[in-house]
Amino acid sequence: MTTPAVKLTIIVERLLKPQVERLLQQAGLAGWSIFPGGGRGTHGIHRSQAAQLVREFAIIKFEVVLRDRAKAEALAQELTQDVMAEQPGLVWLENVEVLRGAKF
Amino acid sequence: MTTPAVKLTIIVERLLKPQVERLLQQAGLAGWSIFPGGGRGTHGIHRSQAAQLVREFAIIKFEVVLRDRAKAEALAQELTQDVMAEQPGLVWLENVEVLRGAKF
Amino acid sequence: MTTPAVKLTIIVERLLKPQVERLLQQAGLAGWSIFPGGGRGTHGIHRSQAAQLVREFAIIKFEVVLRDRAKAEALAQELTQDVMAEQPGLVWLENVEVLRGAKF
Amino acid sequence: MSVALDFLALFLTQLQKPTLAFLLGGMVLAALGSRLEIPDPIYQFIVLVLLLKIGMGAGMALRAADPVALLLPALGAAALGLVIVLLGRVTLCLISSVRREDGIATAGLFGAVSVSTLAAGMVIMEEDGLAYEAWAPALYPFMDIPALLAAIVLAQRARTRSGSGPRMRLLSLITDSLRGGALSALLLGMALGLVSRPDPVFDSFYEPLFRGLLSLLMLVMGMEAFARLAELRRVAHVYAVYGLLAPLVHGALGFALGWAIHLATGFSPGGVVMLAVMAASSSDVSGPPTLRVAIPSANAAVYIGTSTSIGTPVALLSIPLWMTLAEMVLQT
Amino acid sequence: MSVALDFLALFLTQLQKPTLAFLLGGMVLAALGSRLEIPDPIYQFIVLVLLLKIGMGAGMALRAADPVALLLPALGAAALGLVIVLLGRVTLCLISSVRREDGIATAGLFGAVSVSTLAAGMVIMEEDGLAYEAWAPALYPFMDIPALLAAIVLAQRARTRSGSGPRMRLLSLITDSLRGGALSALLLGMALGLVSRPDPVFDSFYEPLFRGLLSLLMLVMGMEAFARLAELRRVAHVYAVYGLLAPLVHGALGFALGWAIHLATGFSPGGVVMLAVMAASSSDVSGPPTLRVAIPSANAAVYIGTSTSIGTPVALLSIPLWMTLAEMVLQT
Amino acid sequence: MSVALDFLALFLTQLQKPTLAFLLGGMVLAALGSRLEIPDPIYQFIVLVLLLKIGMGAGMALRAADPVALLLPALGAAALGLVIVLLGRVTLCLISSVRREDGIATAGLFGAVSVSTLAAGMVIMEEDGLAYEAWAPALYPFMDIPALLAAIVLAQRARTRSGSGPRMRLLSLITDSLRGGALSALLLGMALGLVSRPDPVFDSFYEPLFRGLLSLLMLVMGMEAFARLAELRRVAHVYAVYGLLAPLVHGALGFALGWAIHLATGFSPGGVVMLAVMAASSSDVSGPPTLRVAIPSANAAVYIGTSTSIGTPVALLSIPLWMTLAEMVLQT
Ligand SMILES: Nc1ncnc2c1ncn2[C@@H]1O[C@H](COP(=O)(O)O)[C@@H](O)[C@H]1O
Ligand SMILES: Nc1ncnc2c1ncn2[C@@H]1O[C@H](COP(=O)(O)O)[C@@H](O)[C@H]1O
Ligand SMILES: Nc1ncnc2c1ncn2[C@@H]1O[C@H](COP(=O)(O)O)[C@@H](O)[C@H]1O
Ligand code: NA
Ligand code: NA
Ligand code: NA
Repeated sequence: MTTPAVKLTIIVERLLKPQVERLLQQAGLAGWSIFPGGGRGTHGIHRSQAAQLVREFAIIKFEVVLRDRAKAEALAQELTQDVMAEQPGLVWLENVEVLRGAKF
Repeated sequence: MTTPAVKLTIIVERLLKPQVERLLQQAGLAGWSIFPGGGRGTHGIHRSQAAQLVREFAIIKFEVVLRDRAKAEALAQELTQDVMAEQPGLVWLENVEVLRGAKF
Repeated sequence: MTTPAVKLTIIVERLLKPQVERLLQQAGLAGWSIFPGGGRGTHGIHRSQAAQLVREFAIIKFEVVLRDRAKAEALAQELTQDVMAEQPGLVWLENVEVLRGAKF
Repeated sequence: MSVALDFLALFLTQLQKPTLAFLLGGMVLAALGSRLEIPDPIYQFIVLVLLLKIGMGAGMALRAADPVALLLPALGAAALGLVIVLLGRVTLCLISSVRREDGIATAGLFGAVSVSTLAAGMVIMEEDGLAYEAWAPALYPFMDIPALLAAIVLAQRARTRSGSGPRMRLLSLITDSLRGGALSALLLGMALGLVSRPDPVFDSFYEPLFRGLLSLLMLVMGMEAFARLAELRRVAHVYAVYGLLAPLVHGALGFALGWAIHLATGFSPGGVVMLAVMAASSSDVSGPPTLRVAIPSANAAVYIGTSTSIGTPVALLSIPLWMTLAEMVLQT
Repeated sequence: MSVALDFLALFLTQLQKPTLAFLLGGMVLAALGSRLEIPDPIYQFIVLVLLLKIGMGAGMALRAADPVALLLPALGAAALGLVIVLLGRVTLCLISSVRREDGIATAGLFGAVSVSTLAAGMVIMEEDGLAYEAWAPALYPFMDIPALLAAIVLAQRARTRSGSGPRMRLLSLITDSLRGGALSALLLGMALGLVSRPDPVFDSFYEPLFRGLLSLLMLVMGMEAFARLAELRRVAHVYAVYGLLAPLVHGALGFALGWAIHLATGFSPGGVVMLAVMAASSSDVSGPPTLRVAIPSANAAVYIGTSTSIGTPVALLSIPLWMTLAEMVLQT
Repeated sequence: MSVALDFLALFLTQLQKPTLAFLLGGMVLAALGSRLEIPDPIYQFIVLVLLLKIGMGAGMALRAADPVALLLPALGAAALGLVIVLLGRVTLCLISSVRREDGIATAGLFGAVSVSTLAAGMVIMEEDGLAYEAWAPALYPFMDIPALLAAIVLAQRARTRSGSGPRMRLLSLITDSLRGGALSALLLGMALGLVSRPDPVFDSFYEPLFRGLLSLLMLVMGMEAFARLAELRRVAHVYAVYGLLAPLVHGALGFALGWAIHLATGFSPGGVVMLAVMAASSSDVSGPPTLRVAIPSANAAVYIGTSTSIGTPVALLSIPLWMTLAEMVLQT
């Protein structure tokens, strides 16, 4: 019934949204989701609901479910090495089981 | 200390919120969480923070943690086959370990 | 390429945000993310996007990725037993694989 | 000849109206790739305030209105909603590349009414001093609901030929659509205007903010119209043609019917224009979810794209047309 | 007899006030299952602007006020807060179905003050031309803080009989409650009114928006009151009775005390009404988090439900009562 | 001596202005640990309305303005932007503890212009009846863009000594920065003011809300200034000194240049002050993302912290300084 798949999670600043989306699109992905948030890290505080003076520095989280593990790893690699090289953010992978597996 | 459990994630448009909630309630679930977001898929773009003309078409994500794996699978099945049949969205399952296992 | 790690998810009311953050900071964590949301549980409904009369009772979700499994379990234990003792919310752990493992 | 020139000159002056300028500004921004965004909660606040204001204004006017004077325009509005949907169904389904359910849903949206277009019509008329019956905006639901229901019934008929079942579900569809945020705000406003005395808060808040919030809404509509064009490009070109022509045809129908009522009962020239504006408009905020639930097999990208990307901008830009027409024909 | 009829007639006219109509409208919408929602950021903006406006107005008035005239009302407000909590504790804990801590927390909320009720009182009085000392809204914290502290002390006493430790924590509770969003906005407004000259921005922005934003807040309060009823239904019925009667009893206490101050110092009839409105009101925005932290063992659904679902609507609807009373008794 | 005293007295009166009081209030709140928060969508709405208003006002004025009168101030603004960046680069890079790229980026932000400071300048001047050319706010992009570009070119030069490649990327940086939300809103406003007739909506909405929304923005800026201080504390102290002195030096440069233009062309005293205010200000909303993309190796915490925590508050508080100076020197 369920199909094994991998979930790629990407936390970046809105600044990088266009680049991340371009990369996902080029990889031929069917879809992805975006959730606004905030956080704390080595680059200081990012507010999640209160006024964040610079809109482009707000945190967003991509969640991308895909079936091809190798592609997920390649994307993760490219993101951390190129797109997010000197930028705040992080990337991780998780194993999940999807329904309607044909969609992915 | 921790109890194995399963997390059911459901991404749908707000339009289906009442139906999904009814289903979860009928299944006797103790609780669930909802996170607003956006995304891209075969049904085009759903904005996450910018004006989304039709409120009912905004994306929300349900996260439901429960201990009964079979129930989670049955819910996932019913959601994808009935509630979300011709509608945008997706459903996946993940293994997690909860604390305060008695709550679930 | 990827490093195994654990993701600690904490769902609490905003009321407890300072306490949770203090705990995470004391544990020497490098960073964490926060996502606003809502939900339903034994303490009733928490709205996610509509007006929530008391701001402090809105739901937020912490996602904390760390490499030290034992520390994650200790944090989870302390959270559920002390910080969230009589309060709404839940905590769970998940296995993930991070990139740029050196960050954590 | 000179009449045509006069008409053109009048029309061009009208296009400089700030309301329409904000719409065009939004389109240009999106076309140039600007990252400007209106936050969703602000957008919702704007729509809420506009709807409460429209409803309250109409409700307050209804208190003093003569019920008989209301009858004909209300019937006319309902008839327009029905006729536009039937017309659209027939026209669109003549074309082979159009899936029947997509055609019906599109016709339904164009029969229904757009809040933003209605509000823009009110502001532009007020700026020009073209008076209308203050209760005229209350015609909105009389045109909107019949149009959506007609589309739903047509779609159900197309699927099954059994006539008994659907009638029951129809009532639940009506109540469900009335429970939607937009229509409940409008009806709440009307009820408040009718039974309470909201004049002080209306005059100090809703009325002064109306024009400004509308300008921001126009910005959103303009940006959205451009953004949805890309999605629309993938579907049959006939929708683009329909989206361009339908508002003009429907507006003309509305104007003609309004004119008839004008001759019969002295319905004001402003009221005639308002009927034309409502008829020309296509629903973009409240109609789509109703159709998505009721006609799930129709492709939402088609009907929403046609309405938001083409129908609404054309309807907005045609507002000065009906006003110019009224000025020349009805001797205001 | 004729006095009673006069009273009823006056009272019914008052109920048509737009402020209260929006409250009832919100309830009706929720009861009918409308999906209308006010976005949370808008709600927060509304509360912020109302609090800054109330604070600034009071602060500007305090600049010119006679400190001696302030003394008695401030003491009266504090006394009211304390008495209401003690009264509630005694009354509620007489009933066997009431858990002691739930009763104390509920009494604490009803002793504290509601921003929305206070703002509604100000707008309704202004609409009716009932003047009050412009610094009167500054009485808010004088009633609010003692009431919450009294509840917390009572709850701590109930748990332990050691009297030394808690006193320390009390100070930190006060500072923590002053740091909450609502009270800091109010105090910031007062400080700005006192030490700067905010008149231009007050007159051009805060004052004109006050009434309109309040109308939207009333909508939220109405919808929320209905929504929380379901949760309240699960708990002891005695809370429903308390929620219905307490605002009237407390308001009467406030009115009586205000009347005494009126006789003693010439405190205005509007000031008397404002004291009654504050006393009748129960905190729904700023009080609950303070109590949740300080009395974690109390069931929040009980005290918040009682206050939001019953206490606040009754307090809001009783505003015209105190005004009618003032008109008949104090010969304004 | 008496001149100095007069100056001080005038300056102190100015500090009571509500705009600055809100700024200080925000700082005090944050310092006291208040949990008050302005929701992000509200903040974005405020910035959007301010920018549209500034742009529209300037655009409407440009319609009637003499192009020749514009030329010198525009050139002056651009020159100021460039000179401030060069000066900052030289000054900051003299100090050994300063990383070259951090110094350049910081100088870039201080050469660029802050929306909030500009808006505050406009409101404070209007409150004082100090008139300026209505098109003067249109100088913003003339100072802002050259400053940011200068910083980017300096940084690129510092990295590579090849001069051909960067020139291409420069154009794309300009268009990208114009596409940012803030600059597009300003330019949209200017375009609307130039080509349409937005007067009715300007007078009924944008103008009346300007002052009030600015007061809330000042609150945000104050809270943010305090919050970022903690992050700034970790970096070299020289930035604190630069943040304190640069606005005063830059403002004086702007004032001097404006004075020269005043003598040459009759540029109004208000215009001179506006040039000083823009020069004194440092970008905190629109500049940072441009620099982050273009100079990724610079430490954002340094330049943003210096600008937001110190530069902007000092620039805001120096507004009355330039006005007092203008009053004493330019005999308004
Ligand atoms: N260990 C972590 N777990 C979860 N989120 C993190 C973690 N570290 C950083 N983040 C997120 O990534 C953003 C940027 O992190 P940094 O680059 O460390 O400043 C933070 O604001 C958080 O939202
Ligand atoms: N592969 C995916 N990974 C994560 N989210 C997805 C994915 N595909 C679709 N979604 C989400 O589901 C929504 C509807 O998808 P669709 O039905 O493909 O348009 C999108 O707007 C996304 O928010
Ligand atoms: N089983 C669950 N799965 C996911 N989220 C939950 C679950 N139970 C509770 N929650 C979240 O935790 C909050 C508090 O739960 P409770 O303490 O049960 O009222 C709820 O509002 C939900 O957001
Ligand atoms: Na129509
Ligand atoms: Na009270
Ligand atoms: Na500058």
